[in-house]
Amino acid sequence: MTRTLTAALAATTMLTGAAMAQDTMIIGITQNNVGVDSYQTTYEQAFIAAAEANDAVETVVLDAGGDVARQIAQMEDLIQQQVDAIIIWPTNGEAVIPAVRKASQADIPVIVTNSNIAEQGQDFIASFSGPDNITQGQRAAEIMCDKFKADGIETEAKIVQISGQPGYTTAIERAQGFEERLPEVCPDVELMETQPGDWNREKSQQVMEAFLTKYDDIDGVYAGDDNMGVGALNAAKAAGRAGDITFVGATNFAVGYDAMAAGEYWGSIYQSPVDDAEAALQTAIDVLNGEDVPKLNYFDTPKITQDNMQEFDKPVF
Amino acid sequence: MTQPVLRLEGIVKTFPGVRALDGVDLEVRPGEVHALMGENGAGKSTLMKVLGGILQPNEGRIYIAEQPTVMTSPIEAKGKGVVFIHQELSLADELTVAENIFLGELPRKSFGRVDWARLYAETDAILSQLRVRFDARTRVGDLSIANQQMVEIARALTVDPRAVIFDEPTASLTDAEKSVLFDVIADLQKKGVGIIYISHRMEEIFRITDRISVLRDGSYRGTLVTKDTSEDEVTQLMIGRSLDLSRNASHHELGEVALEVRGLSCGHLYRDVSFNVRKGEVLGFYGLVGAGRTEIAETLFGLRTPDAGTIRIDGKEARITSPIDAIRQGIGLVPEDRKGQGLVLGMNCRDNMTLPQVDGLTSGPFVSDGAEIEIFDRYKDKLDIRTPSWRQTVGNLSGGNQQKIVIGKWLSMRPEVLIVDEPTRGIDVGSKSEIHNLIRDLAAQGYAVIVISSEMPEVLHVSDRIVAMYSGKVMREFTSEEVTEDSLIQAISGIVPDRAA
Amino acid sequence: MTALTKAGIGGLLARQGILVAFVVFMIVFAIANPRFIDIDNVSGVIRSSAILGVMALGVTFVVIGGNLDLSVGSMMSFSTIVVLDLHDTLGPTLAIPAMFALTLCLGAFIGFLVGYLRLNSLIVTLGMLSAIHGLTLMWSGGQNMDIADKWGTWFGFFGRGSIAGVPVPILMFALAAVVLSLVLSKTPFGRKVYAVGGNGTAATFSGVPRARVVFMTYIISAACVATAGLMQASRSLGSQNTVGQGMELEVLAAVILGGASLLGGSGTIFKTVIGVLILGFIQNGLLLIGLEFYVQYVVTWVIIILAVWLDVAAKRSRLWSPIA
Amino acid sequence: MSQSTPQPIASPVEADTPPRKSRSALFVQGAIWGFVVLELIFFSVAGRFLSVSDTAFLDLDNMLLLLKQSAPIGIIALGMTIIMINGNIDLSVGATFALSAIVLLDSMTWPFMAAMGDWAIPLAWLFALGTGVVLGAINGLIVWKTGVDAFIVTLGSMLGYRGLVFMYNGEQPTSHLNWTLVDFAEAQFLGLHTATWFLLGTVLVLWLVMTRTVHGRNAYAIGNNREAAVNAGIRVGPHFLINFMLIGFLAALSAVVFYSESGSVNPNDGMLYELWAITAVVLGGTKLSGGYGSIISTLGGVIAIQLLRKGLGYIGADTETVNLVIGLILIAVLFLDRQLNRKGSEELKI
Repeated sequence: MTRTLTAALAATTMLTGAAMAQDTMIIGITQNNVGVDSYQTTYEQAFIAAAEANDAVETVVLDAGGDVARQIAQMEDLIQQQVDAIIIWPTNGEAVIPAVRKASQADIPVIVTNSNIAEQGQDFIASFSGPDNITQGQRAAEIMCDKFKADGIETEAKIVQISGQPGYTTAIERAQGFEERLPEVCPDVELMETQPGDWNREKSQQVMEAFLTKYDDIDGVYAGDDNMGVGALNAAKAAGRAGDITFVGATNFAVGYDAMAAGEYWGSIYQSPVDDAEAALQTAIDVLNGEDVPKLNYFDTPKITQDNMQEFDKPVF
Repeated sequence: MTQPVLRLEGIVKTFPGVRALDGVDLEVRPGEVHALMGENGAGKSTLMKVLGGILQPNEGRIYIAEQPTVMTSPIEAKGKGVVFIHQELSLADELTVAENIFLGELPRKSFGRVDWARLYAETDAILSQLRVRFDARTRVGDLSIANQQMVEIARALTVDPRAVIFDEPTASLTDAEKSVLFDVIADLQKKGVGIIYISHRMEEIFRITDRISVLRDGSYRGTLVTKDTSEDEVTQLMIGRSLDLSRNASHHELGEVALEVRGLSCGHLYRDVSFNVRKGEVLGFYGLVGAGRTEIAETLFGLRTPDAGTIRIDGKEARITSPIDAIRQGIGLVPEDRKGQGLVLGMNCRDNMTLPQVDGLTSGPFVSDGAEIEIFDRYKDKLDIRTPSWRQTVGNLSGGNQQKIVIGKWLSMRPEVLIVDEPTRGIDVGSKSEIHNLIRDLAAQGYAVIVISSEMPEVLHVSDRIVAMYSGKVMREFTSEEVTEDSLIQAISGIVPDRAA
Repeated sequence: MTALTKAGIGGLLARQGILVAFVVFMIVFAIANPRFIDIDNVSGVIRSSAILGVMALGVTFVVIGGNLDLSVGSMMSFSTIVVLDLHDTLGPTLAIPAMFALTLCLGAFIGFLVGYLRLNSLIVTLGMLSAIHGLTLMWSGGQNMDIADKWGTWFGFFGRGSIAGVPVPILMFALAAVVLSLVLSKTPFGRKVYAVGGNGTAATFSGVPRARVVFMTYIISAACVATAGLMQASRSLGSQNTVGQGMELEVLAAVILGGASLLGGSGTIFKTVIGVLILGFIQNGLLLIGLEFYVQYVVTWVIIILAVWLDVAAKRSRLWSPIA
Repeated sequence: MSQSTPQPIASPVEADTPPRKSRSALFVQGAIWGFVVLELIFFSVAGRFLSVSDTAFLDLDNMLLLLKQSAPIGIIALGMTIIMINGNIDLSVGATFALSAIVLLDSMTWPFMAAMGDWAIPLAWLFALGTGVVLGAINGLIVWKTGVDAFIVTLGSMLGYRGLVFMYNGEQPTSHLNWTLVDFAEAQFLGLHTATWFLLGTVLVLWLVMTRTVHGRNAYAIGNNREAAVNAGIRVGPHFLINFMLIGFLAALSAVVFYSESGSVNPNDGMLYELWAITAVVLGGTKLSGGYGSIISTLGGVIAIQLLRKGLGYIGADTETVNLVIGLILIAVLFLDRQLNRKGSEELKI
């Protein structure tokens, strides 16, 4: 009895689903943690705007609030609602793999956005769309090193790192890229210590205050994003030591851009959440249209420093 | 002569700085009801805790059926046949009657499961022995206070006890319930159980006990045979002097009517209550627990909203919707539950006493230390409050001194009407008479005082007039000249006398 | 005689245990790294503890009044975001009172629910933790809030300025501590807070307006949160929506470390300040000797348990609990 | 004097049944299920207009998913019910959850375990559950032996255990994806997911424990009136210890169920779970002061919260609305509960 009912339900939903699929495609997205910072919020707004601009697309927009269990539940919900494609911004690059596999078993293509999932899950996704965070870390190391060379202190400089929220793929990859690349380009620069700033400006400011007390000589700070970089800058300014320190961040925020314009902040990586969101949506649409999509669909995130910042618009977030 | 069921020999118990029990002896024979008396702080409860296995004595021996015994927990004591019935209800009110009666010893089946069938069967057997009319599966919270007390008593019967200790068991029982209790005690006596009966109520002591042992200041003062002694003798042994409990009507002139209540009603708590009290007069309210006396006091103090009726203070109609209103209009209330309602136990003596008027004791925005200490010192002397300093935490004082702090709190406000609810509940005999005298003095100074009490001697002793209540209604009002114990008992039992008035 | 001395030491530990622990702790860390007691470092720690500290002062009132406030972190985010946003629309002179008014409204709402409706404070403030976060996101649209013209405003004074060489946040923390300490220990209202927390029923029976007192403790807490939000906003001139997230538990930890009983009726502002400083110096000290940040969690755990244990042990004058 | 003849009222001893509920308790405990039904109706109707999805909210598969998704918080909340009935609280469950998960996943990579193949799985489960029990026991012992309030003890260990989580593997996630384990965790038996079976199994066992066993009834008695329990000779300490071990075990069980499927744990995982668990328990009507509450109603509370999240997502509510609504509903339920339990105008105004 129950079985026939479910079967009947399934049949009708499949019928309507098929009928709908001809004119609109339904794309579900489960994001990491909207509202935690401007990047994620702007991403969501850009995503919704892009979807509204496209008549062929309808979206189900969900937010996992940073909780991996909630994200897996949302994946299951999207599968159950039989959306045509799922975009996921993973809270944890490995924990979501089984849920991604489940979607792929249900023949729903999965597009990972912003921060990739681990190697084992690559078979189950249609594509990854987002920045290359390891490259970003590497580029930040290059920016830092170039600046030290220009200042002529590349043989003696001492730096500290303020990393993102512990455990998040983006934070891990950026730190990894930075720590791998730095000795290659500037072997004599010493990375004295790394502490997490949790993507949080205030936390980062506190960490920097402690660094300033602990180390008399700090020549550079690498922060996992500009939000934290500006926090560190604030701490250094309060201690009157901002002038001696080269600040390099990532994900250029408006505050970072302003600080750069003021000559207080050296450089960052230009990464637009609007590009990020639009690229993810476009990738999903391409996949649904049966186009050939590369597995790793990076959008470019160039270096931005005081020297070339006039080439970039001020970020909107 | 049969051997005693229970014998204590030279029990000593010390706490840091205090010798709470100093070589106490006690002997309970089978089938005997043995009263244990003494002022609060005399060591009764410490002794009972030692006997109940809650405390371990430093010296001395306990013999059960002449076998030396060590008891390290209440459950062990119960296992050895010594059962303790607590004064303060210690029931889990979310659990059923049966679960409470067998608390701590629920019958078990395999895998730690409760054997419900056995539990209910045994509970029913005990309840029928007690002749009570509630079901074993009733939630205890749904029972009346008196029935809860019966549950407490039923606990003693889950084992075949050798000795049962009753600590103030009648505090909240009606006369009918009391007589059931006394029947139960008589049944136990017949079975050869030894009973220790702790109470401050002389009438009960003389009604049911065989012998009376007295403690004072932690030491044993002797044992009297009940039928050969008198209240006076017992009292003297307890406090070292005799106690005056004579009638005590005012000899001074009464003043104006300070408070007049007309047709006051509140739900089913009380209906159509009218009375007045004059300046310089003590008005007694006598009745059983639940007769509505306390509820009237709470209404006058703004803690309950009446459905109907008027309250006049000094001839002017008063609207009282909160204690703040009441205080402003000159009413003070010494509540019945001293620790729960009267005092903030963790605060010091001075702060407790000045709490209602602290707003007025300021210099600038701050509380004036000097003004507060002055008030405290004044009432400390006036009421003879024994405390080393105003800094002393109230929780560390004896019951009598705590009560004086509460009384001082209201006296210092100079109220028009002072309501004192159960002024001497849980207070030892010595402090009791002090407080009685205090109440008389207040009247003599021109205060209007209302005393609510469940103890007839107390009401008779302090009141100029007595209002008798039964089940939410005023049955009758007596002057101190016309009142007799019989008529008072009849009135509070709902028996309407043939009044030829 | 020796017993007496022992009791004396025990008594001192009991009364001032947390202060003794604080001193010992400072000495140990100072030996491990002399920079720890460097004036710059000390002033730095106090400055960064100031925001947490001001919030803890308010929560001390709530806790002494016998309640909890888990919404302060979320509320602090709200104040920060609101004042930053209004700074650019209304200007700083109007933004600050407007933000205070809005934050006090939230405090009044909680105070009404807990004080007048007598709802359980743990659950009410837990609900408000979530609800206020929602409000904050609605206000900001989820965006970071930054002051447009960071160099043309005097608004940074509360977080970055200094008077006679002393940073303003430290001065504000000290001023708030002194004022609130006087309010709590010297005024009739303070007395009533202790009475309501110690025994609410007895307080009512003494004519203390219990509901109003509880209500006021939440108003004070909200005012402290607003002050903290002002300092936070002024310090960074820009903020994320989650700036105060998780601070409610740190604040509570500081208050508990200071020895306020969660049952209400005990605690002082001075002890709370010590609790705040201990937390701040633990964090700083561990960073200075090169331990990872998470070691501080474990250390805080141990210190909280030991501090409270010592406190209750002294009150019952035996080390181990009498629980059978 | 009319002497009423004593009439012993023997209640008919029925079969071996636990105490029945009084009517008011049934009403209050039923309220949460009424709320669940209300949510179902609301989201079904609102979903017609607001959802872009074509599948109905009340679809059977969706309801089965609901149960499965309720499991992680649900299993913890069930344990929290017992802790709260017992008169305590446990704020450290989120951290216990994370640490157990780390042990579960990391232990499978230990050389001797790796050598065992899939036989390592049950052993890894055992290690994880053992971790939970030990962490719970630490809390329980501290509460028992020091007499410090459970709120403070577990507030401390919430920090401390989280510190241990970080110390185990730095800030890196701990991962071990074992497809056998994932397949088991994703399996459906008789239509129900593995996690659902664990959830319902836990409900059944704990319900039996709390209503039928001496330990359960004593836990109620202790929470209801601790002094009475002590005087009746119930040893309070061991009951505390057992219940803290039980909630530690359940936090670990929740981790086992969840991470068997997801295979990777971030050091921040499980944060705020304690607050959600407490919320579910309170929604289910358990008293914060102890002594009163029911396992079944907590299940209702858990489902109500999960339904709310799921439904708000289904009708397309955004993050801020979800936060606002969940917070206000919690307060509203508390308010309603109080109104329902009022004694009316005769209440003392204190």
